[in-house]
Amino acid sequence: MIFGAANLFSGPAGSAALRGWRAAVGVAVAVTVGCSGDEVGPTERLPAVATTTIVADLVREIGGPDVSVVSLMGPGIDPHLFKPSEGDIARMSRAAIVFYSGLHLEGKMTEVFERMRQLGRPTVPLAECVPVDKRLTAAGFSGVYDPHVWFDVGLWKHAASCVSEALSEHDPRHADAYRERGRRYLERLDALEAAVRRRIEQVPAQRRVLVTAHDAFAYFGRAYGIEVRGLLGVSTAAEAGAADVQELADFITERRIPAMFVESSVPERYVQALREAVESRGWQVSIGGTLFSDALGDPQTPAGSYIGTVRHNVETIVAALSEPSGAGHER
Amino acid sequence: MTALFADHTLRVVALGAGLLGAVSGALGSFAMLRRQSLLGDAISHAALPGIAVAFMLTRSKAPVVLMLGAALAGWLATLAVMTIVTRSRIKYDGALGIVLSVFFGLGLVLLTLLQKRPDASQAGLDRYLFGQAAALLVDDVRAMAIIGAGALAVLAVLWKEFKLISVDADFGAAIGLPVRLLDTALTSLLVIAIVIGLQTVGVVLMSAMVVAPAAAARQWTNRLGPMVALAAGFGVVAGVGGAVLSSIVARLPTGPTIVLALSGLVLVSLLIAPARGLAWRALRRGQHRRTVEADAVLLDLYALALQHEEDLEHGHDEAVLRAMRGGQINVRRSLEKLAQAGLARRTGHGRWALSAAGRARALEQIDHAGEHA
Amino acid sequence: MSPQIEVQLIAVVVAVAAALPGTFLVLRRLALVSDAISHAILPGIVVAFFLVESLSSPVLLIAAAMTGLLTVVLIELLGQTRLLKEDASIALVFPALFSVGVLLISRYAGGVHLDVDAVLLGELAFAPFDRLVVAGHDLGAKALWSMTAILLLNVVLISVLYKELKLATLDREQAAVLGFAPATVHYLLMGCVSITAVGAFQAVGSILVVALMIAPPAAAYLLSDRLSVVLILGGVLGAASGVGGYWLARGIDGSIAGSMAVVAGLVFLGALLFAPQRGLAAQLHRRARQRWSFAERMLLVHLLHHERTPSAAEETAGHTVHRHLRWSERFTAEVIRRAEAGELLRREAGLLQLTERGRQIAQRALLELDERDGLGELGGRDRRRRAGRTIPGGAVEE
Amino acid sequence: MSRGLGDRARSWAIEVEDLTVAYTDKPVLWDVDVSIPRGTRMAIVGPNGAGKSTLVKSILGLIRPVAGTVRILSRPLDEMIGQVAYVPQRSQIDWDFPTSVLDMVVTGTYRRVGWLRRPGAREKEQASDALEKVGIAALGRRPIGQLSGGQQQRMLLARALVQQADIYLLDEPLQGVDAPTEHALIGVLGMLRDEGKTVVVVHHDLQTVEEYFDRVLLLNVRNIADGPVREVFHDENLRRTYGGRVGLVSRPQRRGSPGIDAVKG
Repeated sequence: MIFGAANLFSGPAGSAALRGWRAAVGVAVAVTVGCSGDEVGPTERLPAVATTTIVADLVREIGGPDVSVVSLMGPGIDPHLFKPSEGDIARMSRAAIVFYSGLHLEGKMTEVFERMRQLGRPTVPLAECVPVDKRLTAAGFSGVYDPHVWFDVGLWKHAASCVSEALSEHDPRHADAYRERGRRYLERLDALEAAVRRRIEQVPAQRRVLVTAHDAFAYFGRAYGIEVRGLLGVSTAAEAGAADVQELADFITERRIPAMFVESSVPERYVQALREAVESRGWQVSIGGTLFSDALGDPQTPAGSYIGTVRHNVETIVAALSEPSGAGHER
Repeated sequence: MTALFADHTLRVVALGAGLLGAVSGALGSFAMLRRQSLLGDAISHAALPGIAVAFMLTRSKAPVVLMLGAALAGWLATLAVMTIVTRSRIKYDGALGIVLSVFFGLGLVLLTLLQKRPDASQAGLDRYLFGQAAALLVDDVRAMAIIGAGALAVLAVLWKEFKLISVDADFGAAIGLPVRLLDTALTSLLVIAIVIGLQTVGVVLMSAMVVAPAAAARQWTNRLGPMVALAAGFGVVAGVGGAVLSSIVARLPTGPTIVLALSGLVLVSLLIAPARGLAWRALRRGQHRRTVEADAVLLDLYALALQHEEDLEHGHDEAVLRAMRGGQINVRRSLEKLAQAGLARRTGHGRWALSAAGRARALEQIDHAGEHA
Repeated sequence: MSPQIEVQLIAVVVAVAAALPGTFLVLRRLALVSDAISHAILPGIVVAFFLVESLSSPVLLIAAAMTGLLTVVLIELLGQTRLLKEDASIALVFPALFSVGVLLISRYAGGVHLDVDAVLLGELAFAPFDRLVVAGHDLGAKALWSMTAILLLNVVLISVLYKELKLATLDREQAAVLGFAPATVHYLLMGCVSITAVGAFQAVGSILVVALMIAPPAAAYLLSDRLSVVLILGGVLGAASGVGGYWLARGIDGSIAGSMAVVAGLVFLGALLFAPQRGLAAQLHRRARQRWSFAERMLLVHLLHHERTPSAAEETAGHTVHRHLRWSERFTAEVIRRAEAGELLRREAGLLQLTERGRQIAQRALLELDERDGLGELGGRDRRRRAGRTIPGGAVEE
Repeated sequence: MSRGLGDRARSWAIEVEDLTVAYTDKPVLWDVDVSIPRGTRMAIVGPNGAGKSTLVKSILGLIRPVAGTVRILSRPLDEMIGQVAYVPQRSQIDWDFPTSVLDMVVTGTYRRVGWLRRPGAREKEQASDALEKVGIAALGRRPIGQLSGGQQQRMLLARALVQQADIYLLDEPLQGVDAPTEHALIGVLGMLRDEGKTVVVVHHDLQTVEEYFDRVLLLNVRNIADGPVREVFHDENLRRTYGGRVGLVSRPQRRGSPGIDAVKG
């Protein structure tokens, strides 16, 4: 009956759909026949799916030419608000291995991936590669962790190792290549981390405060000695109260903080309201620029890669916070 | 208090919430009376495709652009609802349900298409539906004041026409009013109010702002003018009150606090509003019940007296009276009530008899019952 | 089974499961209860999270369904005060409950990724990958199982309580008088709505449930007067929206749930425009046709009345008849032309004469006027009310 | 303007010609012709679903007919919309609406008051007078939700009175009202006739037609008969209106104006 319904679409306008249908059946066969990566032929690339752009970037770096990575979420997509499309079914079916962030960043999808793993399909939660003792728990709830581990470059190295291990295990023919690329990427991350520390140190200690709209930078703050203040929690359902705005405005004014930051996926009005409040207290705080929190920037730009994004964020933060007294000043 | 309002944030938030409360309280009164209580909910869902299309066309996330898109989509949705209701047998609620879910579904589809673009700037587009009351800007308040004043002015100018089409639209048509046009105008005013609220304070607060002040105000008065004024007043009180509360207590979100303040107002109104309030109703019912019970005991006492040749000196045991009513009613309370009214008296320990006045009253009741039989 | 087929199967099952209780929501003017539930379950989820401290525990689901039912109870309680209209009760309850949820999250769990989206809202595209595994065996998509169970529950409840539901929907007071406990029936139905909604949220996402509960039954209601037909047709149209929505999503690579809502909307639009009796097209067409056919029949009846009467020569003359019918000459000429073309009358010596066919039509027209049969089954409320006032066969009302 | 037309203007309050109304394929009103002379009290009777309310709403211009025309005081309906006083069925009104009896009656003056202006003291006075006429002057401040059925009906009549029209259309005003109310309403209708107004009432109680009205329209989708009560209100016509199938009756269907009928009679 379903097939009958499908054939209804084989009219002139439906020919594309029909082609899609055939492709889908083909994929289905491929999936049932060759479900795990072991059966991938020597010349084929291992088909992998990644959820967020950050995860996809890491898998691309380590997989290199041996892995074809599809990212479900495009640039700028807040994982909290991601809406899958029909094509994602085929993307998921085709995947020999799935990499995702985990720690409930992807909401209900996390549970789906866990169940797939129980059935023997390789799904790898990268944030969960971070040892439990290095994770931040969320406001007193044991067992519930802050998922935004990637802005601590040191922690992201755990994820990188995880990726190269997982790829090697599921595609043993290229295991050496994965390990080699993993090793080199870790070196780059080491260099990145050193650079981040150097840059942050150029900001006067009392100004090392990062004020944003939502709490995505806790790991970043802990790793590099920056105090992080956000207006909203992690949950998109949470709302700020007037007292929260006032408190944060008091804080900015008292600490003479020169700049706040906007995130690509959060409307600017929260930060603007904060700025108005700070201004009324006789202090001028500038909006230091846009930070990428849960997703990378546009592919063609430097911020299109993880390393580029971290650099972008750090440069933005350092530039805004270390400005002598231009932007932020008393009136 | 003045110290409290010296703070910029509280001033802006309280002013904005109060303004919104006043405007949506007034317009919401009409919405509620016209059974359009859920229009706020519907419009706020229906705005999504408008926001998506506005962004697609302009590639801008400027609030004005998105608000225009939202307003246009909301207005189209409202027209669709009105068309379905007038042109088919589907009732208002069904039409709202269809339009809100289909529009929202369309918005979802548009968002997934947008997601595919290699363009990070569309991030968080749907968050524009979830404005936050604590993040009101001075410009928002200014816009609310201007548009709100305009809406209220139209309401004032067309007051009697709006009133007539709300209570008896056919009569309005019969005396020559352009009912459809007025209907559209009134609904459009509401759409405007809702859309302003939408991107500043969010969907849920807006839905509540439209209905709750009106629902509370309705309980206190039976006149439209006072009701609209009272609803606007309730809107202001809850808006300002919620804002103040959320600025005194840390981590108390402003929007939900206002909604709960509104809900509290409704609850209190339902309970204690004079004439309509549930508490008064229960009180009246209790009084009525006690009177009926006392009358029953009075008749029982008379029946017992008859067995003793109407000897009013002879006391009867309370236990007997209780047995006569099979424990259904509170005999002691009834006897005391009768005694208070001078209809019965205590003749000894646990024994009661009718007074002369009580006998007269019993006869009166029997006559009365006879007339009705 | 390929995931694409599984998605469509799930879509069909969800659509049918939603359409069944949805039919009663539409008929009882409670359509937006479904949307209210989708907002109001937040506090239930939050409280359950505080108890189990896990975002993926089934306790959260159960709590959501219970809160859905609580929402309905609160709406009903408010309605029973008779101080508010039903829609106002709905519009008061869900923002209050939702706000309690947001408040709890903001105060105590701001750092947790806790919201309806993250905890409850599944996504159709991922449903095929969420498998039911028992003892290491893959038994198929979990959503397919859960929604089939809910579908069966709905089918059983509605077929067992069909008579009671029908009566309680048409006339609640009558149902109470006949001892059918409409309140119990109402809560059973609403329990179904709540479970279906939460189950479907989990399988396919929220707003789609509202679309599938309301739009297909509403479309069916435009196409039929019989409750049983509306129920079945609602399911069929829902299933069609499901499959159609999937293919739309496939064509544009968009959200499946959103596309299903859009197709459900298009199906409703189709019914609104093209329903054979009530559609807008039918209404317009009828108006245009009626103008001529009523006129034609009027002319025929006029001729019939004056056949073989003394005034026939005056009343049926082709060039004067318009005066008797008070029509314009042009209009009359056109009506006569049409009737002649249909061989309903012919001109003889300047007089209009009915043909046999024309006479039959005129006679039938007169008969039909007396057979203005009543309203359909679902309009029965009116008919019964009216029937109570008419003494059958008598000339006196009341 | 010719003299003949002037005569006509004086004699007819409402002229309905060829009126056909249909919501579905079955007509609700079919080819209805009726002319109502000025200054008369006319009842419209017929079984349920006969189209009585539809006829009233068509005369008011609330319903667009498939065919036919309505003339009010010899002018096309379009020019006369709003100039006929109207008492709708009680069920049409939202009785829970927060407004007082007096305010509700004042709405009858809205057409005179016009756009942008508020009804003032004069309109309130007129409304009070009207309430006095229908015998509920004391209830002016009461919310409409607290009225009994009879009081509701009186209020609606009062609202029609303040319209100060020449023609009154009442849809089932005596349906389900108590005896004193019926008496009071009929008294007002008599008063209106004495003032030379035309009163058309959708009526359900056949017992009282002869007592209350001087003309009657027997309606059952078609105009079965219309004319002076004593001429057309007889068993044969009633049977044709309410009874079984009419079929082909021996008498030709009455057409044209009731005036001609009266001559024939």
